Amino acid sequence: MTEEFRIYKKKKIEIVVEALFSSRVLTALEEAGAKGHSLVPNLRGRGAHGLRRGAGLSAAFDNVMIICLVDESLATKIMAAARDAIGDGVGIIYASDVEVLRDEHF
Amino acid sequence: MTEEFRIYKKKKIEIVVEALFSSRVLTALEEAGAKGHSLVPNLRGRGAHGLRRGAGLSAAFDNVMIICLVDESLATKIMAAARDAIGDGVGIIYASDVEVLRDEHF
Amino acid sequence: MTEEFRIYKKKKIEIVVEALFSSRVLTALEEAGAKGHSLVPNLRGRGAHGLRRGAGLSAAFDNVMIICLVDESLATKIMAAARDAIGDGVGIIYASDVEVLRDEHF
Amino acid sequence: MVDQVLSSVLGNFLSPAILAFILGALAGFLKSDLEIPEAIAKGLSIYLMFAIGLKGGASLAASQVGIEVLPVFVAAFALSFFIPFVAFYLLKLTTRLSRENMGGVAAHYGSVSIVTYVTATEFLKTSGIGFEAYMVAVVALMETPAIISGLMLAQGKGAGNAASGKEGKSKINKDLMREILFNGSIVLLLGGFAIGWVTGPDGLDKVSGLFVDPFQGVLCLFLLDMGLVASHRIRASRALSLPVVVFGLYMPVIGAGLGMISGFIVGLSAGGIALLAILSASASYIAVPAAMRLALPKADPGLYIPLSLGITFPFNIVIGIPLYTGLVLALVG
Amino acid sequence: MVDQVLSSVLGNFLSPAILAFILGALAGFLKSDLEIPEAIAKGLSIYLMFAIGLKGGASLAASQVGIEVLPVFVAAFALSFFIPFVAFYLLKLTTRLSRENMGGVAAHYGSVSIVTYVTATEFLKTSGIGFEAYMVAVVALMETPAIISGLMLAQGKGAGNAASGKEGKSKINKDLMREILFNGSIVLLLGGFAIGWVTGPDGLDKVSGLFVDPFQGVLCLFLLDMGLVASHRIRASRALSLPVVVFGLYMPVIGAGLGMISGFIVGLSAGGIALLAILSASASYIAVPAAMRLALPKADPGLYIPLSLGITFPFNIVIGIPLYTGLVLALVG
Amino acid sequence: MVDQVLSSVLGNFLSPAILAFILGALAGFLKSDLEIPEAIAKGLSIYLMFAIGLKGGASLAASQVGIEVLPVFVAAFALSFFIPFVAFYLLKLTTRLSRENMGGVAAHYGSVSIVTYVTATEFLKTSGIGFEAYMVAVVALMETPAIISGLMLAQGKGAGNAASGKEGKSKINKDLMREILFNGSIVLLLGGFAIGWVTGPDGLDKVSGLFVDPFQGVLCLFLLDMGLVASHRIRASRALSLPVVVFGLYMPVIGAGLGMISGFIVGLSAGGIALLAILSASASYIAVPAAMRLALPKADPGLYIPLSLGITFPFNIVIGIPLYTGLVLALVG
Ligand SMILES: Nc1ncnc2c1ncn2[C@@H]1O[C@H](COP(=O)(O)O)[C@@H](O)[C@H]1O
Ligand SMILES: Nc1ncnc2c1ncn2[C@@H]1O[C@H](COP(=O)(O)O)[C@@H](O)[C@H]1O
Ligand SMILES: Nc1ncnc2c1ncn2[C@@H]1O[C@H](COP(=O)(O)O)[C@@H](O)[C@H]1O
Ligand code: NA
Ligand code: NA
Ligand code: NA
Repeated sequence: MTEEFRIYKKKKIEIVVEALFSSRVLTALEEAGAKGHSLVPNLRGRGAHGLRRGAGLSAAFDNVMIICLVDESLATKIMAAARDAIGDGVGIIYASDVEVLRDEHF
Repeated sequence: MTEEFRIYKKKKIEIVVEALFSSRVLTALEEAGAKGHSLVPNLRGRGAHGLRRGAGLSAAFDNVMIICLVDESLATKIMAAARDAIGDGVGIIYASDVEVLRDEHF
Repeated sequence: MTEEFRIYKKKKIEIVVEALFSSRVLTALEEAGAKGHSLVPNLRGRGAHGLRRGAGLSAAFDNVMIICLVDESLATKIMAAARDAIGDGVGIIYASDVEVLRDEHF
Repeated sequence: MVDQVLSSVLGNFLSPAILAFILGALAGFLKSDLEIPEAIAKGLSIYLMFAIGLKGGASLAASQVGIEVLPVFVAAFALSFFIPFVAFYLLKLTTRLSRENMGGVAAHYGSVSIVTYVTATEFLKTSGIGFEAYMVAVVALMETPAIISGLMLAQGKGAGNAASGKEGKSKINKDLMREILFNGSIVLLLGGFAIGWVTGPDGLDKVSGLFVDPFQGVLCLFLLDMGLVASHRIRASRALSLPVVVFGLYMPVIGAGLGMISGFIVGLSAGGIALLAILSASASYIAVPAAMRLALPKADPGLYIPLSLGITFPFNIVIGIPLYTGLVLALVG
Repeated sequence: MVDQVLSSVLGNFLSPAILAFILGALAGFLKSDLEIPEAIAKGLSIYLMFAIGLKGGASLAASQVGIEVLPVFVAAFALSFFIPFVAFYLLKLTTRLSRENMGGVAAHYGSVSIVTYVTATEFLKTSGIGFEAYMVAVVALMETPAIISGLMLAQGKGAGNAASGKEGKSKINKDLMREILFNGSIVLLLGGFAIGWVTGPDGLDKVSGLFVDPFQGVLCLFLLDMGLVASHRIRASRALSLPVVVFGLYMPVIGAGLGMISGFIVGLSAGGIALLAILSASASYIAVPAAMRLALPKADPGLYIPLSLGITFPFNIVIGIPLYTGLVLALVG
Repeated sequence: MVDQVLSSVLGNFLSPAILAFILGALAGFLKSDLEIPEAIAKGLSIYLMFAIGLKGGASLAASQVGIEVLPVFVAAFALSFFIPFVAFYLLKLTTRLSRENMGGVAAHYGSVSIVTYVTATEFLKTSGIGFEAYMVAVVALMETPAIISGLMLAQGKGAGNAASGKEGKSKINKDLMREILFNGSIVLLLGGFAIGWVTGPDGLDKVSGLFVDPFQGVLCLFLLDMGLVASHRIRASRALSLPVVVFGLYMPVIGAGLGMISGFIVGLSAGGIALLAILSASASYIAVPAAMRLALPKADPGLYIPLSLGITFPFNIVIGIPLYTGLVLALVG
């Protein structure tokens, strides 16, 4: 096991958004330059728009979380792209600092 | 696409807790002043209490993750409320710094 | 409700990895000294290896997220262990700072 | 007559499926932790759509159908498209909802509820009343026109952009049309219908062990879930004012009336008229909410879902179905 | 006699459902990656509860039942409430468990396992032994009293707070009572029972394509999952000491004995006595664990779940059912 | 002859199951939002494996089988083990794939597709052609040998480590063997087979309401999902070059040929030969991909899954099954 490795500073942008808007948001992220993303389906939530929770009948109350690691230089652009893709939809956007292995992924 | 926007510093509190305690914890968060939360159902886990993993038979080994973004001023209160709601139940609580768009949500 | 409590600085290591490799990674984390972990099943993702998403037929495209809180002194060792367990498999590894209640868990 | 309707209301009421809905609603209101896993609920709805399509297609294959369906299809399309205008007008008259919310609600009432439809067909079969084999195609036809008119109403005359965000109109509209036309429930219903039609009664026979024999039981479980979801959404709703709730009770009756008149004009059988009435009376809670979120995000799903699922749906399956059928029989049969 | 019991043990053993349990357990011990998705397992258990209720209700509707059920209900309630005292006492005598763990385990043995019950009814039917139509109501009745006595035992005389945390007693206790009384499995069992009763055999007939015909097969899949979960939990358990495992083997026999005596006193038929014995012998692994987590978080689910699911459940379905039935027949029949 | 084959291709094509596959594929290509929840898809595949095993076991119990199965088992094992060599050679000749990718693809074609098998048995039953009762055991036998030879091919002569990472060879290989031998689909198939064998036709009878009657319908839903997944994976694939796609069309025919010759040599009935041909022609998309990820992470699942599921599977079920059967009948029957 090698323990020497380089670490790179990135921004992790997390977006909790209604499931029906996820493909719009993902497209926006890709267009804004994100090289990848992860998506957690089936989130429940509460917020200004009340309780949200998938019910199997229609996707109108389903939430998902999108996680996108990007270079710090791209962070603002990506957050703006997500915000615009959500528009009047339901969602929140936030960012934090992370350190990654293997720079080439991001 | 507008790229100018303001960013607000918040605390993200994450709670991994046994599913059966989640409604107690959510009530405690709300009472302590959190304006919203997100919840990831069906987490698996390992810790001092052994392996935990939902099995469909009873919810006794189900874990969930609760994510709650709050103003820094509220963070300690929220964490204490979560700790007290968990009591002797199984769970962990941790916090980190995040930057959000749209202050009014939190 | 008691609001005085101590807070301990830890590292949160997150690993998004193909589901079939998760038991290898979890074993490696445990061997490297992690006292616990949480695992989010059924993540979708996009990255250098293309679109990934569980389909129920085979687990070949399933992703999971592993979350592991450890003492800062262990962080590098744990990340290296995860990286070696993933080997040629598909996955990313990143770390961030968190503050926990109850030191004894980690 | 009143006696007959009352007794069929009671008979309808006492079916396992409707009692299962009530059980689910009760469990929800009593805050029971009972819940049907989301994946199971989706699985049940996939089953129902596909099975309904399949059986409709197979029964069409077994019957002779010609050009006489055209006026029925036109009438169905028109009902779906124009009922939202009536609904919108009534909402404007009686509520203080925003334009977006009125348009969103109106779209739901022009479109249809498939579970209401299938409950009605069971009711007709039990009562020995026949109906046209191609009615399933009518269901599929009535799903979407209301979405278009609802969006038009929500935007008003001056507005020209159904899309959210700042992106161009045409792009979103193309995506949106695809999303509306190829949404899962329509694909299953029409796909099942086509397969049933092509493979005919023999094909259905092969798969009847799954799609015919257990059908009533699956419907029962699905209604159990609908009761749970309806009560959860009503409890969580902050948008259901009294005038809106009342709208959810008289609007189906108006829709049923329009459906009956149209069904009579295009020459349907008594059973067919009753089904067209119930389709017009019913409100969507599967396909339309998804379309509305995408096309009209300012309209509140916390309004239209509990209204359609929690007020109009139970009204229709408990009272509406025997009522409209009784009326049709009294007037036509 | 011994011969007969042995041969019926073997016959019972060789049913697809029990072999499926063994297959699941084997797969778990061999670390196979086989797993039933959680949503499917929940769906299967919803199906079973509801179907068992429905069939029980319908068969009750078809039979004449009067005041004679009251003593049976009283006996069932008493068995559920008092068996935990016996269990607690034996645990205290033979193990070093904490008071909370003893109370928690005791509650499980007072309550019942529905899959054990239904396996027993199949065994009786195959053996041509009849039983009272209202036994499903007895199952529902026996689910909860043990929770109360288990909690009392765990707290000891001096203790007065079943709740965790620092919140007031009354509030939690009210919530807790609601959670216990309206938990999903009880709602489904009693709700299904009520629907079956109201709609009668005709109602059941409509939905028998789902709730009757495939029932044995669903039971089979559910037992496959139970075998998997049991072996996983036994492998993960660090709390199962030898005296505890042994308790999991003799306690059901003691419970069965108490059940037989009570069943005999209240005048049940041979089949009814056998069922009351098996219910008393069985230990819960669905409803009680959830209640214990909420009310008694200091008791370890890594103890009571593998014990009830991995030791007592297989003992009962493989050996217990034919054994208790054989005994009852030898004494009463 | 050609006429007959054409008409049976058409008859096969027009079955609900195959049309459901096409519906799923269409929905995927039209970017419909239709999706079968993952848990449901897994549940359906668990059902199919277990039901296929169960029925195979029960029919074996009802028939006389002796030592004559041995040569068949040897032939099946050999086909699974050696077909990858043929596939590897052809890939080397016609494509520019890496050694790992060629070995990975080759392993899939040596192994088998259970849904293809079951579609073929339905086709034979409909056509009134009998086959050996133990063929299900042959299916299980053919699942894994190809994994070993595929890995050998991928590593070449000089290589000695199937494992990723830097850990020792032996440890991974032991884990790997367990993962391959006890993987879920094999456990279900063989476990179901054993249960069916032990409990016999009587046992199957008890659970036929779930495992026999609805079987065709479940297959239909499963194929719907397979169509969806196949089209999604083909759309997402960046690795399918023309020579690879063409390989996915001729390789099954070569496999079928080898299967026929072997089946003839070991003295199977016409139906048995046809089944051995279709098994040899079919490519895995459940068990082998998982094994390849673990053992050969450098091989690209975006290559072998769309190839096996999206090209070879539909080719086999639409054209292959009637074609190979027709050939066998023409030569043997
Ligand atoms: N304070 C918060 N912390 C965590 N998640 C939140 C918070 N507020 C909102 N959310 C999530 O964002 C979704 C939309 O929020 P809202 O628009 O405020 O209703 C909610 O359903 C939650 O899942
Ligand atoms: N070090 C850790 N890192 C991440 N999650 C943890 C850790 N320790 C515990 N957990 C989670 O918290 C749950 C309860 O922890 P415990 O009380 O230590 O058993 C576990 O089931 C895990 O899901
Ligand atoms: N930039 C990123 N942000 C978030 N998740 C990512 C990112 N890149 C990759 N991933 C996740 O890691 C998995 C493997 O990444 P890759 O090896 O780049 O295909 C993907 O399927 C995603 O789930
Ligand atoms: Na309507
Ligand atoms: Na008991
Ligand atoms: Na093959």
